[in-house]
Amino acid sequence: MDSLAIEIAGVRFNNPVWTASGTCGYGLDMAGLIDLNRLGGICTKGLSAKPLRGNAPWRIVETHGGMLNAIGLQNIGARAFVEDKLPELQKYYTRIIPNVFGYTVDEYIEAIRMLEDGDGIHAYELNISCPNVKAGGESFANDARQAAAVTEAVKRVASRPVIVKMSPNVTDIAAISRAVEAAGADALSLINTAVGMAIDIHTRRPRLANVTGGLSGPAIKPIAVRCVFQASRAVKIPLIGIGGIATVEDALEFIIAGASAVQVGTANFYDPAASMKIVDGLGGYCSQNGLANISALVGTVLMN
Amino acid sequence: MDSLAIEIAGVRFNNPVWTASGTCGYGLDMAGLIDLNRLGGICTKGLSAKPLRGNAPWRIVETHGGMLNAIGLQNIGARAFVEDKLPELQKYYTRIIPNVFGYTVDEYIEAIRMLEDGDGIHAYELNISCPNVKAGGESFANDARQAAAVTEAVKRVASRPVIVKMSPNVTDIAAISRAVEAAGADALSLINTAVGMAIDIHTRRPRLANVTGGLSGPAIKPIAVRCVFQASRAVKIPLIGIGGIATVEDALEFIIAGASAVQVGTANFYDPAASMKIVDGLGGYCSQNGLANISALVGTVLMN
Amino acid sequence: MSVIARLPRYTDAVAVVERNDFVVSASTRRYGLLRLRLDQTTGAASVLPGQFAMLKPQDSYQPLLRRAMAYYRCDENSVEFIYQILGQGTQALARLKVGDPVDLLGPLGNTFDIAATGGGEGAEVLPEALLVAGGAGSPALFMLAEELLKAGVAIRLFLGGASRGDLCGLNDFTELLSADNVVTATMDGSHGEQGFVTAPLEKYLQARRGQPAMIYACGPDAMLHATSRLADRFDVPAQLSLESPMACGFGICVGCAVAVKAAIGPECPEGFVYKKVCTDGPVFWSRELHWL
Amino acid sequence: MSVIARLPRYTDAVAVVERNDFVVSASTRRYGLLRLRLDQTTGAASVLPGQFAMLKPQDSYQPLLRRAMAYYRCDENSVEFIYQILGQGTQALARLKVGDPVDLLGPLGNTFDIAATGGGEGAEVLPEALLVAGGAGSPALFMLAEELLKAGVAIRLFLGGASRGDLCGLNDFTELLSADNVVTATMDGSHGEQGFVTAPLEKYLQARRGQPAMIYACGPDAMLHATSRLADRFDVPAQLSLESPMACGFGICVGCAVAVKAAIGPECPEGFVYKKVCTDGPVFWSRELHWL
Ligand SMILES: Cc1cc2nc3c(=O)[nH]c(=O)nc-3n(C[C@H](O)[C@H](O)[C@H](O)COP(=O)(O)OP(=O)(O)OC[C@H]3O[C@@H](n4cnc5c(N)ncnc54)[C@H](O)[C@@H]3O)c2cc1C
Ligand SMILES: Cc1cc2nc3c(=O)[nH]c(=O)nc-3n(C[C@H](O)[C@H](O)[C@H](O)COP(=O)(O)OP(=O)(O)OC[C@H]3O[C@@H](n4cnc5c(N)ncnc54)[C@H](O)[C@@H]3O)c2cc1C
Ligand SMILES: Cc1cc2nc3c(=O)[nH]c(=O)nc-3n(C[C@H](O)[C@H](O)[C@H](O)COP(=O)(O)O)c2cc1C
Ligand SMILES: Cc1cc2nc3c(=O)[nH]c(=O)nc-3n(C[C@H](O)[C@H](O)[C@H](O)COP(=O)(O)O)c2cc1C
Ligand code: FES
Ligand code: FES
Repeated sequence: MDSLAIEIAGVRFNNPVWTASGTCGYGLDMAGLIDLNRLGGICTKGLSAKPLRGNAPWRIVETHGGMLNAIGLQNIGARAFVEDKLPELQKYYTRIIPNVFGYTVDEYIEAIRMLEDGDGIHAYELNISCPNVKAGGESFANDARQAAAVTEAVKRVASRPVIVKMSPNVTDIAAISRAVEAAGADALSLINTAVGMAIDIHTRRPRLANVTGGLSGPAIKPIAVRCVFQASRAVKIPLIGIGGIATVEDALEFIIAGASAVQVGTANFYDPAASMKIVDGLGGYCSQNGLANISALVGTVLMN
Repeated sequence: MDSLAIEIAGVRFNNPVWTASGTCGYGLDMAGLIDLNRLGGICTKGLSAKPLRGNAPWRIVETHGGMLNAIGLQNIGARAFVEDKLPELQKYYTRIIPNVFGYTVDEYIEAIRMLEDGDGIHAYELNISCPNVKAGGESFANDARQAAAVTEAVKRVASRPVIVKMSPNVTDIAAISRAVEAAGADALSLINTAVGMAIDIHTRRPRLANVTGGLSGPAIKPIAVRCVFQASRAVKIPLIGIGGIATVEDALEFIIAGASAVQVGTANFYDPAASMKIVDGLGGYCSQNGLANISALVGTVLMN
Repeated sequence: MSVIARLPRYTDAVAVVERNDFVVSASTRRYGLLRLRLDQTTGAASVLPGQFAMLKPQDSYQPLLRRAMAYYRCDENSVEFIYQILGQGTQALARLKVGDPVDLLGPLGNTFDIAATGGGEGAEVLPEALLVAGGAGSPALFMLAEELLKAGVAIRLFLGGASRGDLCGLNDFTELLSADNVVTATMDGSHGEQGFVTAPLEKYLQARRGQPAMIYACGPDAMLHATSRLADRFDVPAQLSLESPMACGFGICVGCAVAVKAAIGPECPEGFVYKKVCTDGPVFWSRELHWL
Repeated sequence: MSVIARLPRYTDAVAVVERNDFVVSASTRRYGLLRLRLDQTTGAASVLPGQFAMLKPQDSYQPLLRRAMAYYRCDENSVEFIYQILGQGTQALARLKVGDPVDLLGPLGNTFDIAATGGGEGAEVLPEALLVAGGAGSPALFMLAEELLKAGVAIRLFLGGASRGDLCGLNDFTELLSADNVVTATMDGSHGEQGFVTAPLEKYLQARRGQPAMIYACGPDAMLHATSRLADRFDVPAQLSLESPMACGFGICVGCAVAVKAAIGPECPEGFVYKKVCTDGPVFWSRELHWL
């Protein structure tokens, strides 16, 4: 469906429907249930320079309309991804976007360098919502200067477009978006999870071994739509909307709010076919509404 | 049930179950459905020095596990509350906590002065964070200095304990909590709504006339529990937990996280008896667990 | 509007599904007729015309909020509602099976002013009651029609909808009022004349200019607005039953705002204030309203 | 464990409720037996012992996530599950009525290693299969028992629970294995000996020391841990079917972590890594596990 073909930062995508980082493994894990060739893109589980074991169980707990997760960024490492996963992933006609993180700027650069060796990677997504151990453990995403610094450093070594993933756990998402744009980001994806917590009243212990975790799912959709809308008013670079997207109506809401593409996350868990339904639904929307291309709808929200 | 009688900032409450501001009108509106005498306290709809007409419709929209509201702080004004509502409210054996706001520090002081004339008021709750109002721009709650300034100013004129209500829409709730405590707040209530937005994909207009609104309900509970937990680690003053509380299990979760009392908000809309069920449930919990008083449970979360 | 109804005489109780039947219209809209059995505490008997209830299946929290539904018909221990299946709330109602428990808060809101139709002091002719309904708005007028009939008031119903199957309660209304007093209009012309229901209403007001009448209307905003313009033009008083998204239905959320005229003053520069559809309404005099 | 099962041979399909019966135990715990009819695409026939499905009522999104349920019994076009009614997910299953559609993703996970029970090269005696189940863990062992019987393996079931009614599938197991091969234990002594099911298991292992055996266990973590300690003490291999909260059930969320022994090295200083219960399991050799 060419009405869905889009271009972001010079990269052409089948369609604007991607699977979100950490909710589709390394992509291949979903091949048993959906046709990966029909996905616009796949954001991999977060990759670091060194493999990570991840947090102790329990790592997830369901909440009303969503879930908390504290996986602890378990991953096989950027090197193993390039060697063991990429060759197989490349066979699919979809865009591969490794999601990258580190605990220092150098760790980000190290991971990117490893990925630069891989073929068939189309862009990087930086998860900056993790603690900057050199800066007192405060997340890069929480401070405009830190967020800009890591973006700038990565841009210097990355030969592919860099999408910076924003956190909703901030006072002023517009200011941080502007700083990241100024630092050279090619696009922003938003939002990452909202920090939350749940306590088991019987054991009186946090339900997550990690105490706090990231809230995702339909529960956070209104926060995500607001963040996309605010960012769209603050920056010129393309936005990728994420947060509780489970249906074509959800996807359209984000596109109208200003997102050039969307990522399906938690919905992959409870409705594995969600991304396929959204691709079909967007195609149908274009033909029914005589849209030559879905991009004509981006940011067309009318003000009251 | 004396096992539920508690004291906060020198004020004695029947029990730790209050109704949240803006979700029980001026209290009397719920008298048709519940026994107000069995409530620990009633936080009134936000009151300002001058009456406010509020926002145009639509003011509310339901979301998954919650709702967005942009009422626009419609209220009869502090003076009219004292004259028309307080005399009737006083007849009930519960604590009356006017919720107060303004667009400048002076407006807060003006409203407090009007309320000082009223009898049967037991404490004030300062809404420094209602995200719904376009006027005034950035809210006091988003900046530690601003939050401290309004707290300090109000403390100077208030003869009754001042509870400051915190916003979740900030990067560092602990820092702002500390600043407000240092400014003399007697207690903190948290959380207010999270800023969100919803768009009608058919009209492509924001569903709320005000464009953005405040997200409330079970959807935000994990964020609220996290905020209470973080504040409990940052300050010594009592905390009142708010956010998606609809059942006794929810209330216990907040108490274990560090809340000395809880407020029931959105649940009043879809289950008007929720607060009564929670009072009964907490009483039952104390007897079943041989707790002389519920306060023994406050902040008893065990670390993993 | 009637004052009694303003007092909080409502209760929150559990009702049980007696029947839940469906109709699909040619316009492909779907409707359900829900009949609930109540125990005494809920006092179905005390429901006044125009009042509504807040409903949701028990122990179901998605959607979270109850939905407002106008009482269609009542007897001592059961009540009926007609709902159009639109979004999540009404889809949840549509899944209800006989015997399922339903949370019902009601009766809520004020009621239509029937006394006013009794005619002023020494009026020669009783005003005729002109009932105007669109789509899922008509259920709110059935109990009103019953009451007016009891009061010996002449009634003419103008019933509109997208297609024949969208004329909710057509058969019951026809039986109650007789076919000659029921004028219908559908957008597809499948029943009555083609077009908006306000067209036959206008012709009728034109024809009987000067005769005392009272309009009672419920339906989509556009229909109500058009009706109120006709009421002004022909100088006929009109009572409109409004809709608004509602979180609570009993006055505590202030979400159901409607703009109502008010004296211009320092507190009110633009000459209107917001009232609550749920407790100040749902029925308002069309002249009270400040159309935004 | 068996390799075939690791391949993604699962499908996401809509099944239809054929029956949903309830049992209440003296311990006041409640259980449901859910029988679903499948069309061919879902290939119930291909379900292997120990595998599970992710279930939720169709079009219901509170709770949001599906619940993992071990297949209890299967035939070509229908499958059965036994669930303990605990929280929102199983309460939603309990509300299912005959004819309701259910989202079913499966079959998922690996399977018990039955070949291993066939005895090593030239073994005189086939090892006896000792099945150990607690509460809602027993359903996961029924198909295993059927397969072992087919393979001519001697089976003894140790079935435990809070009370008689918590011995899920007791009648079916007794019919399949005969009463002499079913040893029960309940905390209230209402059936079999009083106490934990691991007590009779220990006595039995004690008595037949040295004889080759294979333990297959499923139940609460505490029971599995106790069982694995007995397995070590009596040097009997044990296959444990684990539980873990699961968001997806097919390997993409990495939420269902279980600690498994690994060679100590720079990457792995503490000598364990996390595997996924859903795709690497749910069945693990007890010796693989690193009990945290
Ligand atoms: C006093 C009162 C009486 C009512 N009586 C009836 C009745 O007798 N029969 C009946 O079918 N409905 C009635 N309604 C409307 C009903 O309460 C619901 O609003 C409607 O059924 C939509 O709910 P939903 O869950 O199906 O759709 P939702 O999921 O809530 O929304 C679906 C779509 O409908 C739109 N919508 C929701 N509510 C409204 C509204 N109030 N007005 C206009 N658009 C809306 C939403 O924006 C959305 O696009 C009444 C409303 C009020 C306030
Ligand atoms: C592979 C596998 C197979 C399973 N097979 C069955 C089966 O055949 N029959 C059956 O009844 N259940 C089975 N379960 C458990 C089931 O998936 C649910 O976890 C359980 O029913 C609780 O779900 P709920 O919605 O009722 O409770 P929830 O609302 O999810 O939780 C209720 C309470 O139970 C606790 N809880 C939730 N999940 C678990 C868990 N996995 N372990 C321990 N405590 C938990 C929660 O912390 C909470 O306190 C299986 C689980 C797995 C992983
Ligand atoms: C289990 C889980 C793991 C996740 N892991 C990552 C990750 O490694 N890197 C990242 O940037 N985001 C991660 N996320 C965040 C998602 O990519 C997404 O931003 C968030 O879940 C909101 O979208 P959703 O509501 O559709 O799930 C994870 C989310 C979940 C639920
Ligand atoms: C309709 C509505 C109106 C509200 N009005 C106010 C207000 O006037 N002042 C205030 O401090 N908080 C107000 N709140 C916030 C609530 O008091 C509460 O902090 C928030 O809703 C979270 O709790 P909940 O999830 O239980 O609703 C309002 C909330 C709602 C839903
Ligand atoms: S619906 Fe809540 S005040 Fe009217
Ligand atoms: S449950 Fe999602 S990876 Fe196992």
